[in-house]
Amino acid sequence: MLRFLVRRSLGALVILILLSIVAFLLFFGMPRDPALLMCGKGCTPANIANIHHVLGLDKSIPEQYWIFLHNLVLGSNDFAQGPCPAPCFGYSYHTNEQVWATLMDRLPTTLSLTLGGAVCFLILGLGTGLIAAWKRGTLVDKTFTAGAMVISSMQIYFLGPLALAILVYQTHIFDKPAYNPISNDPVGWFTGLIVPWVVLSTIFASQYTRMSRSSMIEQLQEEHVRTARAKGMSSRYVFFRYAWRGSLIPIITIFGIDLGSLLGGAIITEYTFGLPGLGRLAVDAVSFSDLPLLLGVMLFSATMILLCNIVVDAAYAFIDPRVRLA
Amino acid sequence: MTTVTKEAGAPVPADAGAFLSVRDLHVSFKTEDGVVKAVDGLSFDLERGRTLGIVGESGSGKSVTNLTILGLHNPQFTTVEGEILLEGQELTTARESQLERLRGNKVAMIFQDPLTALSPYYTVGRQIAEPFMKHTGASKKAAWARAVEMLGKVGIPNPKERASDYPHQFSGGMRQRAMIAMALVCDPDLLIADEPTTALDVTVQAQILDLLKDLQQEFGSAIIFITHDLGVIADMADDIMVMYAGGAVERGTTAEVLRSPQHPYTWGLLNSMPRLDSDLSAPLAPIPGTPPSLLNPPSGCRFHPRCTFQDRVDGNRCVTERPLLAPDRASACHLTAEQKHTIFVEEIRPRLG
Amino acid sequence: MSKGGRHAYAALSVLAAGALVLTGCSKGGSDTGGNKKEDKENAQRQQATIKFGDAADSQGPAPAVPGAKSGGTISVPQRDSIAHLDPGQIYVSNESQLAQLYHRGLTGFKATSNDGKQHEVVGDLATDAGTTTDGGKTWKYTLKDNIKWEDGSPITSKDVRQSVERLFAPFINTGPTYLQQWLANTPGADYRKLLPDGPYKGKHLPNSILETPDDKTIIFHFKTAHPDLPYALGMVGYAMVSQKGDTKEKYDKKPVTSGPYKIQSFKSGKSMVLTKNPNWDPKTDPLRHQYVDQFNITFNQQFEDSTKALLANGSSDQTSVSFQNSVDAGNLSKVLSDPKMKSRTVKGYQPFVGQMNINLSHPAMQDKKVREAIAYALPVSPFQRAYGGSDAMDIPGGIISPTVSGYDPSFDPWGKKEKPAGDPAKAKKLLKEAGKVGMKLTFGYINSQEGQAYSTAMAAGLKRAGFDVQRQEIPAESYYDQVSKIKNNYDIFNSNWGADWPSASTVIPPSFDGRQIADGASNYSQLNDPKVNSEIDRINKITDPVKAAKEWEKLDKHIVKDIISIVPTGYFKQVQIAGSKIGGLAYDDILAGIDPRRVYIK
Amino acid sequence: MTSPIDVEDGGTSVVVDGAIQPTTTPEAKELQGRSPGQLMWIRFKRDRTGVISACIVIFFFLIAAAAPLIAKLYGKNPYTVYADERPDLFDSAGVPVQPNGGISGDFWFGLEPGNGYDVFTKLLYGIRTSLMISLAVTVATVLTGILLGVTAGYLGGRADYFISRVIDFLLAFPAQLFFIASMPVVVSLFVSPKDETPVYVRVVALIMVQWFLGWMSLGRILRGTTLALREREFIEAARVSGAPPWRIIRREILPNVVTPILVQGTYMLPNFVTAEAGLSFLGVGIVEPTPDWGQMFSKASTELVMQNDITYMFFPGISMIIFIVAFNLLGDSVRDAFDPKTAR
Repeated sequence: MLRFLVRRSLGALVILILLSIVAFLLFFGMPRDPALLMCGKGCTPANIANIHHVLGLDKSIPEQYWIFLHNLVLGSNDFAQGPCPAPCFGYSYHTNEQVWATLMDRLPTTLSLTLGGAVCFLILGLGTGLIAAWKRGTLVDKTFTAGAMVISSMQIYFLGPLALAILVYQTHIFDKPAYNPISNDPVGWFTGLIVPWVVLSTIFASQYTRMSRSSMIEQLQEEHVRTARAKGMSSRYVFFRYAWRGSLIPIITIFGIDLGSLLGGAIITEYTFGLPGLGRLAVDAVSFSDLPLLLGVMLFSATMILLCNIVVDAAYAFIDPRVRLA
Repeated sequence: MTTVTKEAGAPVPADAGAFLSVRDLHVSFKTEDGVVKAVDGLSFDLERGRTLGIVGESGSGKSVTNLTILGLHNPQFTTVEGEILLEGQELTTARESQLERLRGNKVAMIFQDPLTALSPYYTVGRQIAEPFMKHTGASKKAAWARAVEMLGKVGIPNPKERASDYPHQFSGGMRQRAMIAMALVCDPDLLIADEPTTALDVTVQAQILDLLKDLQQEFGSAIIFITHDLGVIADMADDIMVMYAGGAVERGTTAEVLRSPQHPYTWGLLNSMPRLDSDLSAPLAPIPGTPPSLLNPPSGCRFHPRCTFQDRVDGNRCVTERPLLAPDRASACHLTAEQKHTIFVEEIRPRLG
Repeated sequence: MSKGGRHAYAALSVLAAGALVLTGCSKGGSDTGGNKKEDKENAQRQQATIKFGDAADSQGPAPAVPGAKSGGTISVPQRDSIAHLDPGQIYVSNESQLAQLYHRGLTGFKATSNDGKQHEVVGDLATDAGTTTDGGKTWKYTLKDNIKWEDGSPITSKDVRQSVERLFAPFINTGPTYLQQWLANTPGADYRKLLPDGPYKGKHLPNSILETPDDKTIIFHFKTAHPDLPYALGMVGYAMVSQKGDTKEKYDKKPVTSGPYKIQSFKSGKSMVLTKNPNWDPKTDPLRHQYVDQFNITFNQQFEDSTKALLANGSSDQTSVSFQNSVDAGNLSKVLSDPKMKSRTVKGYQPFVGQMNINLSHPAMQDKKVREAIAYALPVSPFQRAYGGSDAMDIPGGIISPTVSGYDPSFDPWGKKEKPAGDPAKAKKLLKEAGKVGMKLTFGYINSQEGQAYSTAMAAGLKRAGFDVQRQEIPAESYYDQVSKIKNNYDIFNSNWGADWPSASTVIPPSFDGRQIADGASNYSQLNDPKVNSEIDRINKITDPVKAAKEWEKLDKHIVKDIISIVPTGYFKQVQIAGSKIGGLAYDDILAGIDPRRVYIK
Repeated sequence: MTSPIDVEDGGTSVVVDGAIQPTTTPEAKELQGRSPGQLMWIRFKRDRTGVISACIVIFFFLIAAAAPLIAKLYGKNPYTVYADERPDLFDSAGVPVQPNGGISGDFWFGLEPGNGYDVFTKLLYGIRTSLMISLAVTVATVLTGILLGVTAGYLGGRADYFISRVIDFLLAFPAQLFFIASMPVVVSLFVSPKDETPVYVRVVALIMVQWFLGWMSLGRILRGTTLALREREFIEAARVSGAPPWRIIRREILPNVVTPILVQGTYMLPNFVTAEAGLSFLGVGIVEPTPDWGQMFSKASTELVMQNDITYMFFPGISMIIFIVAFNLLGDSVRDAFDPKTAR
């Protein structure tokens, strides 16, 4: 287990470093100069040069990258805005806030959105998928399958505005989505996120319905499932004990991918509902050419993906005794 | 007693004494390409304590027949006609809950590939204990003890520890032993072994066969032994039924069928089997052609497209008329008994060496 | 004191692009009538220009708000978080508006009517609006007694010197630059050469420029007359910074305040709490009140959210008011049609005037017939539409907006009030006369949601008149940098200019003075007309603001109608709403929003 | 050795001994000796859902191709600003005053809130833009997937290791974030920020960024397939007979990977359609006035539409659902036709 964790973490680290290099290069390919944005009225070349100097943009790219890595690991006190403890991505060009603090500030929104949504879509998706598989061939199955097919063809950028228009703007059943910290206002937290949850979980659940159904049916054809039936175990027992366990593996794989990318910023969802999470932060970082913020979001997002991958692989071992972690 | 063989479709009274009696069984599947007649008018009987060997190529309906006995087919796509009587109880129309009570209890099954047939997610002990708990109502602890006992009986060393291992931690032979332990855990009256040794290497094969024989003696179960390997069956079975394209083509005691086979298909099977004592220079003679499509089976005798002897039958009967299988020692072929005997003695036996 | 800062506006556009609601959108038929009445009001406003107050006007305390009570906490939902607390960095209107509560400058704009429509400039920390004896070249200010920082230490002329000198330091880069340019007597950003490091490396401005003979007296010396100095010093960007407490860049996070409230806590992007400053003496302050005990400000509250809460008027929302947020476009007609709700609203103009610049540096644009054709053809309805219809935008006349002294509501040179979608027939005729049918017209547009919307429609309108319009997108963040380059590709492009104080002197000279043409300067059309230049010089010297305003309006008409270097595209407006227990509600034209200094809890 | 009839499945598999070869199934040989392509076509034709889906998909491609013609017959184009041409139909904020988004005999699908474009022609042209881009991305990714996947699988060794690591790395990318961040960069590769961004540059940029992160899954599948094929006798035989690698790949391997390519291709295209629409929705893809499916969603998500004209959002929404459902069903049918064993 330890060896597995160490090995996978090292692999993830390599990918993160490569990613940060790519993000760095990408930024320098960007047509916009952050100094222009900060320069304000009465901007002169000298002024811009000065801002470049203050931001450290006048140094060579490798040097800047080195400084970035150094600060990330060890923190830095060189920033004009104040000290920056590790993990230090520096201060945002646009808001002058510590990037790490900004990330941590936005994280609860994304976390609430994602985890709340994930709980909903897992229950809904797996539930309907199991029912469809159990009743396969019947009307119930066909209804669920067809429904899931149609819903999974919807996109958040359609279902989201549609739900907003109907549930919020036209009928005023729900509040306009907003994030209220759960510690301050648990009711507001819930009501503010209910529409995004519904939309997110509907779309995702439909995919899980299809997946868990087909995965279950595949498992039901496994020989060991037949053996269990031949032993005289009841259909229900076979279904839930034998088939279900095996069907979890592909589901967990996809769930890991979904969760990772959602935690790294559900960009379209947050954009659609105007929720100030990591995804919105990413869009802002790009539109303001905010290098520290961009790097922060990108690496954070990639870390989430990689972390979820590792957790998924560990979960395999938990589900399937044949898998050994090493 | 040997296999009771009657005219196909003839009613058999429940008190006829046969432990298992299959009557005019038809099994067909609906597929996207059409209806597949997997079993087409099969009848046989089996007594307690006896072993029936079913031989045939792949797709001849051996496995389907036995899965149908246990009701393990998918009712959605499968049509079953005919009767399956187990101690007089009709199984084709039995409710699922009734079948559940039978499965693993009165009738148990051993599958071909113990690796895929055992669940990878649960310990061997648990998988053996499960049916015991279900059928005897034993406690978890008692069932576990029984599982350990069974593992010991099938010759697994250190059964106490090995019971909590997972199947992938077992070797192939041990897995098959575990399968057998699982099948026998409730002392079944009928054991269906579907090619139990095919996936194993030869030395292990022999051990498993010995084990099965020993256990049969101990438990007194009837066994249906499915295989395509005539060598194995000679060792195991009391009676043999040869199947081709969903129907039985020949049956008799092991000695009868192997010593004086009567059906061209059986000859073919024997021909295609190497023997240690045969002349090395004599080539093996495989049956020409491939098994027929069950979607659209050949008319008349199902074997006629591959049969080298159909010119010895008068007229066009092989193509137009389906030969019937007579009761008892019999074969379903239009050749006369005399022809069969002559051909075997003169043309087939020499080649078998 | 406006969000005339171009970068700020660009930034706002980007924010707005992100599904924020400034974009507005109103329900069908939400025009609540009364445009004629508004025109009348505006006409009255024209006469009421802004005067410089004397010592008596500048004395505290501020005239009491009728019915005002003390005590309580007001919660303030704001959409945009404050980015700067350092006065030298403050230019954006929502920052200026809040800063009224905690920063004080030498002068300030005092509302002389309770509706926030009439103002005069008075001394804030100074005893009066400033005195000049030579027509605006030398200005003398004297500090009041008993003026203190929040720590109780007195505010002296040393602080004033520090506040002025640090404006030249490199880290001050988002605030206004009028004073710096006047002191250095240079246009553009060359002023920084005067004191490149600010006061931090021991160098100071010489007495010939800034004189502080004693603790109370400050004298500004300019090379040319700047009668507008009292206005300029009223901007929060020129509010005072404590010399002792000056921490350079870090001052932006933790400034020393002097107003009636001090900053108890500030979390960027989240919240801000203002509590009473015990060292503020109302007797020294003619502008501000200290009715409320505390302001709890929360940021990132979208227009719909604040509107919805205020409409619901729940117990906690009754004492809530947003200084910045408008009523969101979706609720606008609902609010305005319900008298109960309407009584809780205030409305007014924002300082911005949208204008389509015609780039006179391009030879093709130097043909007046072509410009006239553009002026006739250009639809302004797309602009109004893009920002939410007639409740958010007025069809314009000239470039002097209704809140600036000298506005003339009857001025409509291109018949836009009748034909907001343009007059392609007339334009085509002119274009034919000029022999330029099918000429290429490069239209640079800001890549924001609104920009995309109005530019496509405007281009379509121009095409109907016979122009071959080439739209070129410009990233929102660098929009003004691109269009303000002397060499740019764009024949026409829109800009929004807002007066920094309600005098056309912050509108016409920056936009039309030919000698100001430079990279990054705001004479976007690059108009260099001798008559305009000389008129600007002449009017700039007029020390009577009322007389000056009349002259500016004449010049406005000359530029818009006769020169046609720009075509006005719209006057920005907004409607705001407050909780039912908020008293003292007034839309302050100068602050372009609800006046935070006078609100109280009923 | 026997493979018993798969009872649970209901057994499409009457299939008997031997592994299924990619080129022929024994059953096929036995029945009529039809080629796998013919066989697939026969199976596909029998699949009613598949045929209907195919018709719908073809319909979409047809109207996309014929959009200018249809618009001409209909007498309108998606660029006319009806809010200024016909101001009587709109209020000052650009909302159609007639109910249901201004649907009328003149404007079949109504008018777009804002500038008042004709929704019918806009949708046609929008589908055209989106499909064109997605088709190009699909072609590009398939070609790249073939090139890299087959190379990795066939050459093995260091090339395989390298390509596989690149695939791993790219799969760890936060894709959407990367799209957003790289779109302006890619655009700036073609034009200096001062100049107009022609529509084709945006299109090319969209194709490039999606291509860059789109080919890995197909590449991985093809690598696996090729790896397996490489060990097969007929490839071995070709190699022993001295055929050059290129010839082996072209003549022996490529024909045998057509199935996964076709199946994956039909799954990829709708994904690219939705991804492209997502980018335009976020404002980094195709922008006004160029009609685009995603950009219509972007418009549909404005308060203007959500508050006032909910009708509008159904046109892009429903049409996209129909398209995606049809395409996914088509994908399932294609897969089933090739490989009837797979459980559904």
